[in-house]
Amino acid sequence: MKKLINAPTSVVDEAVAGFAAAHPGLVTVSHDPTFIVRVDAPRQGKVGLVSGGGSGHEPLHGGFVGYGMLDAAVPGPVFTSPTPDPVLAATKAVDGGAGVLHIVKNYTGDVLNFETAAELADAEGIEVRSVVVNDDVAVKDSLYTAGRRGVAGTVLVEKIAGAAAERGDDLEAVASIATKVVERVRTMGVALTPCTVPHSGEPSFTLRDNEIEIGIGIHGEPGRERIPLEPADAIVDRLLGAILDDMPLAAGDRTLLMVNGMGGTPQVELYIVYRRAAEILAERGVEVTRSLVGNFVTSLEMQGASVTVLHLDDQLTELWDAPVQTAALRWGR
Amino acid sequence: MKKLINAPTSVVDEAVAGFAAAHPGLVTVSHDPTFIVRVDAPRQGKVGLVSGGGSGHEPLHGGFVGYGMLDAAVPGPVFTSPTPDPVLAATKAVDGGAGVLHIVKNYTGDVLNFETAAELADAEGIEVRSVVVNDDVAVKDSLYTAGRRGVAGTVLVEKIAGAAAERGDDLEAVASIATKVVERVRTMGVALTPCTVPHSGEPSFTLRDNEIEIGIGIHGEPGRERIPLEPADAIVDRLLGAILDDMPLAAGDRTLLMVNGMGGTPQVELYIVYRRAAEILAERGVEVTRSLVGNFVTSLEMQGASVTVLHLDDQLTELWDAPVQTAALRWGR
Amino acid sequence: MALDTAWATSWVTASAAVVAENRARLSSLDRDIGDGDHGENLDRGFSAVVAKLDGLADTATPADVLKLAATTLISTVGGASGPLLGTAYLRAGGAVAGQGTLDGAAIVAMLTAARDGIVHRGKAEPGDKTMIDAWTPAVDAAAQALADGAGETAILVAAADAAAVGAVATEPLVARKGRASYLGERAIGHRDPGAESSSLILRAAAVAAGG
Amino acid sequence: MALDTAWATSWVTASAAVVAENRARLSSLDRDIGDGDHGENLDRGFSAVVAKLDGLADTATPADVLKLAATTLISTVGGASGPLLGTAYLRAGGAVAGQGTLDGAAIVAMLTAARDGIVHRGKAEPGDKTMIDAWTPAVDAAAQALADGAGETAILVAAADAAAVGAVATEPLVARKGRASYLGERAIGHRDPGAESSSLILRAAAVAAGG
Ligand SMILES: Nc1ncnc2c1ncn2[C@@H]1O[C@H](COP(=O)(O)OP(=O)(O)O)[C@@H](O)[C@H]1O
Ligand SMILES: Nc1ncnc2c1ncn2[C@@H]1O[C@H](COP(=O)(O)OP(=O)(O)O)[C@@H](O)[C@H]1O
Ligand SMILES: [Mg+2]
Ligand SMILES: [Mg+2]
Ligand SMILES: [Mg+2]
Ligand SMILES: [Mg+2]
Repeated sequence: MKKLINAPTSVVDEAVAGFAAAHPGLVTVSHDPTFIVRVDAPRQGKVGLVSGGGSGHEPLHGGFVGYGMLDAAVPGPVFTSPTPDPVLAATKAVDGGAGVLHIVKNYTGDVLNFETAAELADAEGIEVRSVVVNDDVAVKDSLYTAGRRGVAGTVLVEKIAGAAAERGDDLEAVASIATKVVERVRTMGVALTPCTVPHSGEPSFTLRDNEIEIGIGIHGEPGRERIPLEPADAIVDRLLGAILDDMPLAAGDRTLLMVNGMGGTPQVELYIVYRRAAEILAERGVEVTRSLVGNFVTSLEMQGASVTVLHLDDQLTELWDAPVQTAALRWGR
Repeated sequence: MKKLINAPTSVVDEAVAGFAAAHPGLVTVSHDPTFIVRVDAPRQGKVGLVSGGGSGHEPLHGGFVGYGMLDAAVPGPVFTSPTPDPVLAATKAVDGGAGVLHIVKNYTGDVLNFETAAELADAEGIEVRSVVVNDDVAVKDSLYTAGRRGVAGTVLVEKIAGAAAERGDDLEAVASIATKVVERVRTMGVALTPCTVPHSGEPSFTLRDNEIEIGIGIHGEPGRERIPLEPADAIVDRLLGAILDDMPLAAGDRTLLMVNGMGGTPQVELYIVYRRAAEILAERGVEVTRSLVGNFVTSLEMQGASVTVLHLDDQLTELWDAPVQTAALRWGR
Repeated sequence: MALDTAWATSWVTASAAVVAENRARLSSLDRDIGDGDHGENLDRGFSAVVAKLDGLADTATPADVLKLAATTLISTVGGASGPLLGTAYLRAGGAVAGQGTLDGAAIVAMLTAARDGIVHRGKAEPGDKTMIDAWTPAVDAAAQALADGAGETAILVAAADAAAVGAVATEPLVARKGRASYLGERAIGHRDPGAESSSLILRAAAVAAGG
Repeated sequence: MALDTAWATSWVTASAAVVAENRARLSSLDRDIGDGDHGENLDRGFSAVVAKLDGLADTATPADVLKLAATTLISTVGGASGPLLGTAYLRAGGAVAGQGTLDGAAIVAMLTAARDGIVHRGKAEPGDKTMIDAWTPAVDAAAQALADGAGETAILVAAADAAAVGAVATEPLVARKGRASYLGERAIGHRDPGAESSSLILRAAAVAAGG
C-alpha cells in the first residue's frame, strides 16, 4: 500500500486539519469531536444542514460546507460512519433556532448513528428532520435488502436543499425539497480497480486484469455483477440503461447529467463517459439542461465512475443555479 | 491496461467532444484541427490567451478556458505536444486585434511547435508573444539541460495573466505579468505510481512496492531520485525544501500555496500534504494568503502530488482574486 | 455462583482481548461481503471501553459496567455495529439495573434484552444473516439451560455454544440487512462478520464466568 | 546512377515502413529516458506522408517530395521530433530545389542542409544525445565518400552506416537536450530514440537507392 500519509490512524485528523488550513475564510474545524462547520454558523433563523458519513469520499461532505450548501459535515473514520457524538455536536453548532436537517446516505451505519444523534438533539430541544438519500439503482430496493445506497446523488440533494435553506425556507420546506430531489435522482457506477483503506492495507476486493465491477458502491463493496472489460460506450449503456429502466424519462423532460469520478479516474475518461451518456439521452429526446463532471463522491483512489441523472423542473433548476460557495462547488459569488 | 475508453486513438477527440457537450455555455470546440475556444471569442480589443500541450493533464488546459482565464486551449495527443496547425488556428480564432499571448510549458516539443505556430501567425499579421513556464525545481536549469519543465505553476500563470487580459491590459502588459508569475513560482512533485498512456498500454515507468519517485514530471518522465516510501510529512519536507532552496522566502512574505494531485491521489492525501506544507511555511514566518488544493495538472491516473509556491504581492493577489469562470476554476461569477 | 461486577468487568476485558486478537480476521470477513472495517470498528470501541473501566466507582453494579460499555461503544464504534451493540449493552444494563449479583434468571433476562435491543434498532429477523443469528440462538439456549436447571456459568456456556453454531450457520444464507444485502446470492458461502464477533463476545462472557 | 523522384518517394515509403515496424521499439527506448511516444509520433507522421504521395503531380521533383514530407510531418508528428524532422526535410528540399535528379554532390548538400535545419531549430550539439548524433556522423561520412569518389548509392550507404554507429554511440552519453536531459546520469546506458529513428530513416534512404 502506497499512500501520502503519515499513519493510517491519523489520516482523517490530518486531512481535516489541512482542509481547515486551506479554507480559513470558509470553514472552521472542531476537533474532539471532529466536524467541519461554516465559519459563520450558526445563522439565526436559517435551517441548518448537516451531513456526514465515513471519510474517503472527499470532497463529500466537507467540500460542500459553505454558503448555499451544508452548514456542517461530520467525517467518520475512513469508510465508517461517524458516531452520534460528533453528529450531535455539529447539529448543536449549526442550530439557529429554525431546526436542523440531517442529510443521510442510506447505509445502516449512517442511518443508525444519525438516528441516535437526532434523538439526542431532540432531547436537547433542537428540532431535527432527516432525509435519507438512496439513489443507487444497482441495489434492489426491497424488503430483502437494506435498501438502495446513497451515492453521488447526495451532492445534488445537498446543493438544492442548501439553496432552499439559504433563501430562508423553513425546516418543513427544506426537508420536502430534499425529499423531492431524492425521489427524482438515480445513479449507477462502475469500478475498474479496487481501493485500499489505509488501516486495512488490503485492496477492498480483487478484480482480474480484464474484469470490471458494474453497480459498485462507494466503499469498495462489490456491485451488481462482474463482467469483462468493455468499451466505455458499452459500459455507459449499461449504467444509463439501469437508470432509465428505473426512472423512465420522456422526450422533453429536462435533466441534470452528472458524471462522477471514483477518485483515480483521469478526467478525459469522465468526459468520454459524459459524451456517451449525453448522446443516449439526446436519442430519447431527453434534454440535458445542467451538467456536472468531476470527482465529487469518491472511493479513495478507486478507478471508475458513476452516472447520475436528476429529473429537473423549474424549482429544482432555480435552486441548482442559486449561488454556492464551498471548497468543491462554487458559482455566483 | 484498464481504462474507460473506446479506443486509444479516439481518447482525445471523444473527451473533447464530451467536454464541449458538458459546458455549452462556456466553450465551443473546433474539430480538424482540434481546439477549445471561449464561446464569445474573439473579443474585440482584448488580448487573446492561448495555451496547450499534450493531453492527459486535464483539467489543464481546456478546463481553464473561459472568462478571466484562457481564450483557447489546444490539446495534443496524450502526452504529445500539438502540432503548429491547431495552435495557429486557435491563435486566429481568439485574435481580437490586440494580439495573442502563447503560454507554453517548457518542453522542447511544446516550445518548438508553438514557436512555429507563432511564426506562421506573425506571417498572417497577428502579433504573438510567448511566455514559457518553467516552474519545476526538480530539473537543474543549466546549459546542460533543456531547462526546467513547466508543471502545476502553469495554472497560476494562466489565471493571473487571464485576469490582466480580461481587465484590458495590452499585450506587452499581459506578457510581462505572465513573466512575473513565472519568475515567482516554483513547483516540485512526487509520484507513488506510474501512469499508462492509452496508445502504449505500458506503464510509463516501474516503481517497486516501497519506492517513490521524487521530482517527477507530468508525463511519467522519471524524476530527480528514487527513494523508499516515507511518511507524507518527510516527503513534503523534501519537496518544499527544494522549492525554498531555490526561491528563499523571508518572514512576512505572502504566498499562494498550491497542492496539486497527479490524478489518482485521494483528496485526503492532498490535504495531508497541504497541512504539512502550510506548517513549514508558518515555521518560517512565511504567510499563506491564498490556497489551491485539487487535481489541476495531472498525469492521467498517476498517484502523487506536487507542491507549488507562488510569491504574491498586491498586484498578483488582486489578479488572482479577480472573477474567473471556467470549467475547473470559478469564482466571483 | 452468581455473577458480580468483577465478572462484568472481566467480560468486557475479555471481549476487548478477543476482538483485538481477531481484528484482522473480522475485517477480512467484512471485506468479503461488506466494507472491511468490522474488526477495526470493534477494536476501537472495546479498547475505549477498557480504558474507561478504571473510572468506575467501587460501588458499581454489573449494570453500571454494561451502561459504561454501551455509551462508550455508541460513541466510538460507528458503522452499523456501534449503535446495534451499544443498544444491546444499554438494554442489557437496563434489564439488570440495581442488582449487585446476577442469578440465572437475571442472565437470561439480560441476554434477552440485549437481543431485543438489536432487533429494535436494526429490524433484522433470524435468517437475515446478521449478528441476530448469533444472539437469537444464544438467548434460546440460555433460556433452555435455565429451564433445565443449569447454573450461571453453564447458562453462559450454552449461550456461547449456540452463538458459535449460529455464526457458522450464517454462511449459506443470503443477507437481507446491512451491506451484505447488496450482494444478493454472492453473499452465500461467507460468514457474517457481526455474527462472528457476537459469538466471540458471548464466548468471552462464559470464559469470564470460568466456563 | 543519379537519384530521381522515384527514389525520393521510395525513401519516404521505406521510412514509413521501417518506422511502423519499429514503432514499439522506438517508444520503448523513449519510455526509458523520455515519455514513451516517439514511435507513435513518427508512425503517425510518416503514415500521413505516405497517404499524401498519391496527390503529387507527375512532374514532381525530389524536392517536391521532401517538401511534402516536411509540411506533413510538421502538421502531424507533434512533440520535439515533429518540428525537428520537419525542418530537416524542409531544408533538404530547399537544398535541391528544381533538380530533377540528384548527383553525389546534391545528396551531400541535401543531408547537410537537413542536419543544419535540426541544429537551427533545436540548438543541439554533437554529444548532447539527440538525433544530431546520428545526423552529424552521417553527413561527415557522406562528404568523405563523395570526396573519395563514391557514387550516389555508396554515399547513402556510408551515411546510413555512420548514423547507425552514431546512434549506438549515444548510449554512454548524458543528455543535454530534450526530455532525457532531465535524467542527468540516469540517461547513461540508454540509446537515444531520436538518434535511433534517424538512423533507420537514413538506412531507408540507402535501401531506396538499391544500397
Ligand atoms: N439491521 C441490522 N441488524 C442487525 N445487525 C446488523 C444490521 N445491519 C448490519 N448488521 C451487522 O453489522 C455487521 C457489520 O458491522 P460493521 O462492519 O462494523 O458496520 P458497517 O457495515 O457500517 O461497516 C454485519 O456483519 C451485521 O452482523
Ligand atoms: N533540442 C533538440 N535537438 C535535437 N534533437 C532533439 C532535441 N530535443 C529532442 N530531440 C530528439 O527528439 C527525440 C524525442 O522525440 P519525441 O519523443 O517524438 O518527442 P517528445 O520528447 O516531445 O516526446 C529525442 O530522442 C531526441 O533525439
Ligand atoms: Mg463501515
Ligand atoms: Mg511526447
Ligand atoms: Mg463494515
Ligand atoms: Mg517522446
